[in-house]
Amino acid sequence: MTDDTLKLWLIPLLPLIGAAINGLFGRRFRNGMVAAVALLFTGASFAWALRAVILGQHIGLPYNKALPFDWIVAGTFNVPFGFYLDQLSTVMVLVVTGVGFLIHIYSAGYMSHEGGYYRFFAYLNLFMFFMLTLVLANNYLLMFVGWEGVGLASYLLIGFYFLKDSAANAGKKAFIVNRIGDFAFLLGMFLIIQNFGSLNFDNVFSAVSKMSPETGWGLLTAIALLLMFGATGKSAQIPLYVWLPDAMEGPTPVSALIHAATMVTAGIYMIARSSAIFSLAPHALEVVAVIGCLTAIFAATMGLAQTDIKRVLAYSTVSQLGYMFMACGVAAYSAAIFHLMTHAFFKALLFLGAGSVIHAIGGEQDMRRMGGLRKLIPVTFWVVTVATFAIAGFPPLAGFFSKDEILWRALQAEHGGWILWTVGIITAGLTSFYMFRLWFMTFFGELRLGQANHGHDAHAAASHSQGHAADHGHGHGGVHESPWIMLAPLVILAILSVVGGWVGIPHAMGGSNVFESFLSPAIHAPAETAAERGSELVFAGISVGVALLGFLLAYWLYYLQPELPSRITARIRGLYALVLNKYYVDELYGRFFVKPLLALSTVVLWHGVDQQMIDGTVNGAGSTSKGIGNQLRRIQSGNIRSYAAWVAIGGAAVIAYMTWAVIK
Amino acid sequence: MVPLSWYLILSAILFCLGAAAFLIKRNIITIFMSIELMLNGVNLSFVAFAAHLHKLSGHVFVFFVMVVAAAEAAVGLAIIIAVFRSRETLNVDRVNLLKL
Amino acid sequence: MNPISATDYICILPELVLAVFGIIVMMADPLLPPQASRKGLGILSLVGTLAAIAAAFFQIGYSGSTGWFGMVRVDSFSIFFHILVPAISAICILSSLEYLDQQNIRSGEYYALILFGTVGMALMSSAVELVLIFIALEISSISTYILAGYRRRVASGMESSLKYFLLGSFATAFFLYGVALMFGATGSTSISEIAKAIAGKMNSGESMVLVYTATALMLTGLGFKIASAPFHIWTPDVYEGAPAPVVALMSTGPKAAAFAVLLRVLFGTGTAVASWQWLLWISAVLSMTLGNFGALTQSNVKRMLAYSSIAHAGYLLVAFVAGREAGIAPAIFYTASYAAMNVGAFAVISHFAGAGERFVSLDDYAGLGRRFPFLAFALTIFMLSLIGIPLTGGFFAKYYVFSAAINSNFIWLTIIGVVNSAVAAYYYLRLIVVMYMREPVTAEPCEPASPAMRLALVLAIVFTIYLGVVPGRIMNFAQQGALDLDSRQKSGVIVTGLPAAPALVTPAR
Amino acid sequence: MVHQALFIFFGLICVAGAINLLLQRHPINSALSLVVVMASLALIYLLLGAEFVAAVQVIVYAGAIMVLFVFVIMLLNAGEEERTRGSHVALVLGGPGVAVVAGLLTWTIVRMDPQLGGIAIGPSDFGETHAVAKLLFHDFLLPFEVTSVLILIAIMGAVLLGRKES
Amino acid sequence: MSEMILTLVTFLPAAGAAAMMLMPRNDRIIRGAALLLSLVTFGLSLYLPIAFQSGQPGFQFETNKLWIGQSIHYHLGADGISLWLVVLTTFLVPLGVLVSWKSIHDRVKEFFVLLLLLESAMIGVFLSLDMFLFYVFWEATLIPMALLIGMYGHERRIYAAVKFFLYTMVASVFMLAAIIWLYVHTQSFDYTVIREAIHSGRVSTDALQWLFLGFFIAFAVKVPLFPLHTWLPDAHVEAPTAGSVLLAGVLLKMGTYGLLRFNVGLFPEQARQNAPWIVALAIIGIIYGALVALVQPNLKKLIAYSSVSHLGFVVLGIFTFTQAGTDGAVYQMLNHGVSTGALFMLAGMLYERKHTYEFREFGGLATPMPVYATFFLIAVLSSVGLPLMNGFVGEFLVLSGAFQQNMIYGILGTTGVIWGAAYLLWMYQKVFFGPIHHDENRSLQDINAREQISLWPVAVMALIMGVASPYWIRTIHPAVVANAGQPVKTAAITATASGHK
Repeated sequence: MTDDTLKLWLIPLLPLIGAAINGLFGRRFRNGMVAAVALLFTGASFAWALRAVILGQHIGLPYNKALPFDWIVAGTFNVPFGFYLDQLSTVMVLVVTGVGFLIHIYSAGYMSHEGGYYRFFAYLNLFMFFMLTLVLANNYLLMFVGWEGVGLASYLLIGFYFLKDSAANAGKKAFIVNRIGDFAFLLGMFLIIQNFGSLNFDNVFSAVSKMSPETGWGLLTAIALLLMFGATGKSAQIPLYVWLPDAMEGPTPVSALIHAATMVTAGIYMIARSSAIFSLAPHALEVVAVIGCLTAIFAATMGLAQTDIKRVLAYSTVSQLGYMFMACGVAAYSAAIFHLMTHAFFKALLFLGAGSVIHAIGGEQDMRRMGGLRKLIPVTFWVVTVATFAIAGFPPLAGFFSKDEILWRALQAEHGGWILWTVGIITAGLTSFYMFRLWFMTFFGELRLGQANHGHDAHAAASHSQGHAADHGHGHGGVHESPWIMLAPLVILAILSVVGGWVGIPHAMGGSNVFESFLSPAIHAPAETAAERGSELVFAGISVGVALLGFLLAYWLYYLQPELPSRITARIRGLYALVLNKYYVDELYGRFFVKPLLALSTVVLWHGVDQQMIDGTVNGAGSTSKGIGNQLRRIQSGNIRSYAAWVAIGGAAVIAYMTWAVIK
Repeated sequence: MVPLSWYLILSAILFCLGAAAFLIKRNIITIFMSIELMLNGVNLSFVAFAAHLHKLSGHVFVFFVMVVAAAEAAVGLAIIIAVFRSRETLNVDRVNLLKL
Repeated sequence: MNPISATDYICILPELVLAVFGIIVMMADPLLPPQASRKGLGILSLVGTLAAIAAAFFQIGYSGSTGWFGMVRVDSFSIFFHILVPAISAICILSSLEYLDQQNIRSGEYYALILFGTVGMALMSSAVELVLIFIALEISSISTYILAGYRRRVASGMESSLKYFLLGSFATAFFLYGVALMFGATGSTSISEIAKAIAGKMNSGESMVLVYTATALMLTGLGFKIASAPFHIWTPDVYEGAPAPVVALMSTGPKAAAFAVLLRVLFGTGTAVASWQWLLWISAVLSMTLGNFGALTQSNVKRMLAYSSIAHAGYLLVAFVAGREAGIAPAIFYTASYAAMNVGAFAVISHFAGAGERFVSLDDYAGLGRRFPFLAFALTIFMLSLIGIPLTGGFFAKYYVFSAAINSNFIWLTIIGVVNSAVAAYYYLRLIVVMYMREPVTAEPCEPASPAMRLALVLAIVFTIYLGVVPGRIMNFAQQGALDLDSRQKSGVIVTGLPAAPALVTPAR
Repeated sequence: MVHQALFIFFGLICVAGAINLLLQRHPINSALSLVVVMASLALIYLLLGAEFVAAVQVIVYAGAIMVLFVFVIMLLNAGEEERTRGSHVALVLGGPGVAVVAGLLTWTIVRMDPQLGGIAIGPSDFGETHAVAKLLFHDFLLPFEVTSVLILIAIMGAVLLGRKES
Repeated sequence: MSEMILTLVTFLPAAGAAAMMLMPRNDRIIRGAALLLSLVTFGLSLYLPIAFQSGQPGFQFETNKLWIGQSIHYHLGADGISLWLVVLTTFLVPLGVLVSWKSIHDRVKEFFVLLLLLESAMIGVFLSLDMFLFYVFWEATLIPMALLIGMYGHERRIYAAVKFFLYTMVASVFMLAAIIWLYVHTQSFDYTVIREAIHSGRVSTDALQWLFLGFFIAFAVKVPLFPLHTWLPDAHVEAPTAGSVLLAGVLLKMGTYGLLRFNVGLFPEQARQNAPWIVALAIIGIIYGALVALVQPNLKKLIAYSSVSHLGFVVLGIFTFTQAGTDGAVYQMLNHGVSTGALFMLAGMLYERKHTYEFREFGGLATPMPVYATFFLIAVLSSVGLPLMNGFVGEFLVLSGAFQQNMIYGILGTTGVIWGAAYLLWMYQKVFFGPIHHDENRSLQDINAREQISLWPVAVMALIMGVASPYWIRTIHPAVVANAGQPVKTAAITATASGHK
């Protein structure tokens, strides 16, 4: 074993140690101590990751090293604890540790009044461990460890307020829906094992690279589709996106870290990581593109009507993930990762900002009761403003570059590029609209806190306010700005949201797209077709225009004439209800999958098969035996003469048999 | 010359009549007597075979059978008396406390 | 010159010992005050049975000799039963000591009858002459008729005795008729003479009809004694009405002896196995099935065990079906193993029955595990052995029997047998369940077991476990007995070497 | 011929007595029929040259045992038999059972008839008491002695069972 | 030492039980003695993996003495399969003693005597190399277990005990018949001799199918395989905690062990011929058990049905005849023992406090019992098959083996992953999350030190076995390969471009 200079395994291990310390002893620690431990180990992890990245640039990437002992060995098949650092994981590991560290800092403040402080940080560190394992694994199975592990962490953190049924349900839903995706991921891995005998990225991709692109539906397409289906679970794409909005039951920093910045992007990462396979499976790519594109617009429309600030952000996340998926689908993996990174910045910022807002007004999440917060919490307002403009795609903020890159690449896609682009641009408009709707409703106008509920959506509002009343039980004298321990990460993220996109300024805009060229060694993508500068700029202009349109519409509806939306929604009540209720997808799933399944299990399998058929048969055999026994016992009439008759007939039979036997 | 089979058939008839009597009669004493009848049938066979085979042992057997029959009679009648004392009946059909 | 030598006396030494002790007990009885406990007499008879066992061991040195002009034969087969039968009686006497006082029975004849009955049973196994067998059979039967009616105050007790007596005599008549026909067909009543005659007839191709009719009649009579279907019906009634220790005796002792006779009649005379094999096949299946199914819903424990004894007769017959090479030794082993567990079981029952045998219902056993751990434990061991759980004698008994059947290719019989024993597990288990898993319903005062009873149970347990853990020696003994029994060896027909383990000679096919 | 005629005569009496035992409803009548059977059997024994057996038959069987029966009948004052319907099984199964046994036995015997031959009795000492005695006290000494146990049991049992309850 | 070690491990508990029978009825001493004995046994059994020559396929520590007659031997030996099952047994028994510490307060002596007898019998089952001896031990497990259920169980204990006993008893007589048949035709009870005889074709092929079925029924009931499983939920629900732990942890493994050792080991041909329908039953078991578990209103019943599902994986793995599948199956046996053992221990602790297993009585317990909830979570996750927990490794290997054998097997089996998460998380939620509905639940005591001590080992094992699986599989693999008789299908090693063509 040569020396392991980078010791990549330390990067995930450090947060794990933190999690273990807090998990085992945290109950006896004071809050400060808990936070210190968590921050120390996350920070150390970040530092070690930085060191690894910098050193890695020197010794050359990819850097692939396994621990001296394997994880699983069965005959010739083995899975090592192997860690892998290339450009792709560099980006991911920095985003994860960096954003993660910031969010840890934020959480130290945000959660300071919550019960289960140690638990929260233990979970959060555990999440870091798994997420880092995911991005650093050198094989699919170890990646799967992280994959499932972040699911676990997500489950625990969503269910952090476990006294609420809704939170517990949401956690469970997240885990199970993810498991459905994992099912496909596992099958994909089995296919890989069966055909390549290994799960190590090196082995698999080198084997794959010797294969030619599939024109039809072949092995690689199958693997790619299965992996993709796995990714739809983690990255909340159609049809498995349903868990993510519900996941907002978790504490806000969790939403920021897990359900916006990092975990949900694991699917994108996995597809990018498997680009060698996907690139040779064009049909699978098409499917990815279509799913991404549909999810993007579908989620965006759902975001339009939400009134819960975090839910708006959740649908926005789904939508943005759809973008990334779409990017993968057009083989623009670096664009996807680029957007992943910028999205991590601004979406984390949005969530944290939203958290700061919620924190400020005592746990209220319904935007209809907010308003006018601009002056009350100015720092929050400004950072959210940055993030909002970033996500809406205004240059020169981060979101503009990454989104534009995706749209541009979509347009160039081999099949249906125009359609993808069109949908993408509409989504961009919608995104701009609902984000500014959020922005206006929250920060402008009058503070409506304490106003009566609007008639509809009473349920959602009620459950949220109730829940958070409990969570934020510490009385708020009034609206107040969050402490600096929370604001500092916001500011850093705001800066990143501004400058984060500059690493990927396309050639068309005079940049050199450093990001893409940095990533290219780690990505198996067809070379970008050279396009004229002019048209790329034109399309970029269009997208900015659309974003502006969204802003103006929101300005009109939610700033100038705030009473107008309710009139409009009254006019199109059906459609509005449809959108508000998320197209009733949850209900459909419930009606057509969950309920029938439970009914089948209870009525048919448990009561029917188990109790009636099997036990019934067995018990029936038992009682039949007893019945036979009772009948047979009736021979025992108690009458001596009848007994003698039995002896006589028996004797007759014996004699008859033996006479017959001897004559025969 | 009487064919041996005549004796044997007579013996079989007596035996079976005894068995039939056991099945038909209701009085316990009569039933017991029918057993004696069966034994008598068997004895006839013994004696007939003894004569046929010229083996005296057949006669000895009859002697033993009679002893056994006597012993059985002593015990059997004592049992019958005891049963009569406890049940006040000699009808075998009424002695059916134990069943099933 | 005295034609009667010492060897002749040695041949009947255990019987002599038993008879002498029986007479002493009988004579001593009137000397005791009428209301006094007869425990002393019991202990005296116990000594008698032990002396008889010692005598049987003494006989080992004289194995192979015959006495009384070819009437009795001492060989491993007879010694086996000469040890087994007095041992059974000994344990029955031990468990009776307490029972008689409990039932307020003050008569020493009880013990004398047991001893005399034992004489008959012992003689049944060593007699090699049909008339002597018949007389011995009658001795054992008549003494058990009387013993069955020992609870004279109870109507069911007398009814049991009457039923046993009438039906027993009826069946004996069949047996006797068989003996007569056998005498006529072969000209002799000595087993070895009969075997020679039959072998001769077989060689000369003479008609065998009379021989087989005779065998059939004897089978009928013996079938009654061993309580195999369809001659089993008397069993539940008689066992229910008879005193429990007597049932312990008569479900094992006379049965073992009757099986010994059956072995002699079927294998000793050299009748063709094929002529009755399927008959016994049917009888075995019927016995197992009727016995087990009848027991399933019984709530009277004595009656349940009566049905179980029918089933066990069925298992035993399976060994007969397996035939000469394979079957004899397992059958002999089975009698011993069944005796150990059944005597024990009835001993426990006789203790729990209480004055007047009022507590013989399954429900009365509720919670006994808590109230009388030792007794419940003992009964559990016996039940497990009856089920056929490994490490008990019952298991090996069944195992040897079924091995024999498989060895002779009676696969279906084996399957029916094992399924039956699985069904049987249910009702035996019920007793265990009730004892350990239910809470006592009534707190009826029940005395703790007397030392004698404890000794009896310990002995029965020890035997049951001994047969279940190291059955090798007993099995060897049984195999030796099987060798001695087999007619063909004596008549020099075949037999090079019998299998070392049961049924084990057939070369791999 | 004479022998045959005598056999047929006594044989018929025998069977008639047995049937009468069956038909009579009073136990005393049945007992007397049994005595008739036994007596005529004794004569048939004589036909077979079994003098000792014939004598014992009359003395022990007809004389002693049957007297015991009659005595018990008197003692218990047994009246006419009731016609109870105790059991159908007894007739439904027992009837055919006995019939089959009888049929098979007869059939067997008839079939065996040619091999069996006949019994000619002559004025021999066959069956004479002296010979029987020799056999009884030599070859069959053990059974003879063993019967003493049997009788002991019988006596004891009779005493025991007949004894009044204490 | 290595001659005697197996005998010592096997009979030490039984000898201890015999000694305890004679001890006075002092509950504290009895408990202590039982714990000490079981710990000493565990300690002794640890000698096995330490001294085991791993990588050797054959049996080790063999001891072979004539027992009864000429052919019944006292033949014990351990290979890589049985080795770990023995250690699993000795590992779980002390925990069983610990969890019974307070919950058993009536007839304490009998309880621990039975427990130790059971331990001996279970160890014997895994170590016997003489078929007769195997059957003896096999049946010997039956009585202590039935008594444990029947004497110390809950309301319907009698029904459950009788059902358990009869199911197993009825099924195992077929095995006995098969064993006897084999003996009659091979003149031996020795596993290796019989195996040799069958493999060399000295036993007629027609008979082999029937023999296979005879063994199969006995083991299938024990596993239990659908549709022979219905005794299991009843037995589990009614059994006392230690009984459930050992029932799920070890007794069920006797079934899968038997399938592997005898059905596959003795009859490789028949095993392959019959594999399709057996696999079908296993898969039905996986899905069926999970679906039924999903709707159970009773904690223990749910865990019981989860066992049906999990053992389905094991059977599936065994009958895939692939390296990964069989290695995984054996490993999964151990995992299931640890994880389900833990679940039952946890369920028992809750029962001690609440005297019910019904979910409607629980809810929100994470607040009053955080430590308990954490342990429970670990057990649940181990059971769910979360990577880095033990359950995952076995499940993954089994499923990948199944997939290699037949894609449909793999796909259907893998759905179990979804169901598993669904019912276990549902269970966890019902117990620990949501508002507290019953006020008395607010004041429930969290687990005490003794209970923690009993849970730590399983929790730690669940993690270690999830991370360091090669340590176990290194010894399991050669044994599995040797046992399979025929070469098992290896994973495609060709990492070449033409791999799929």
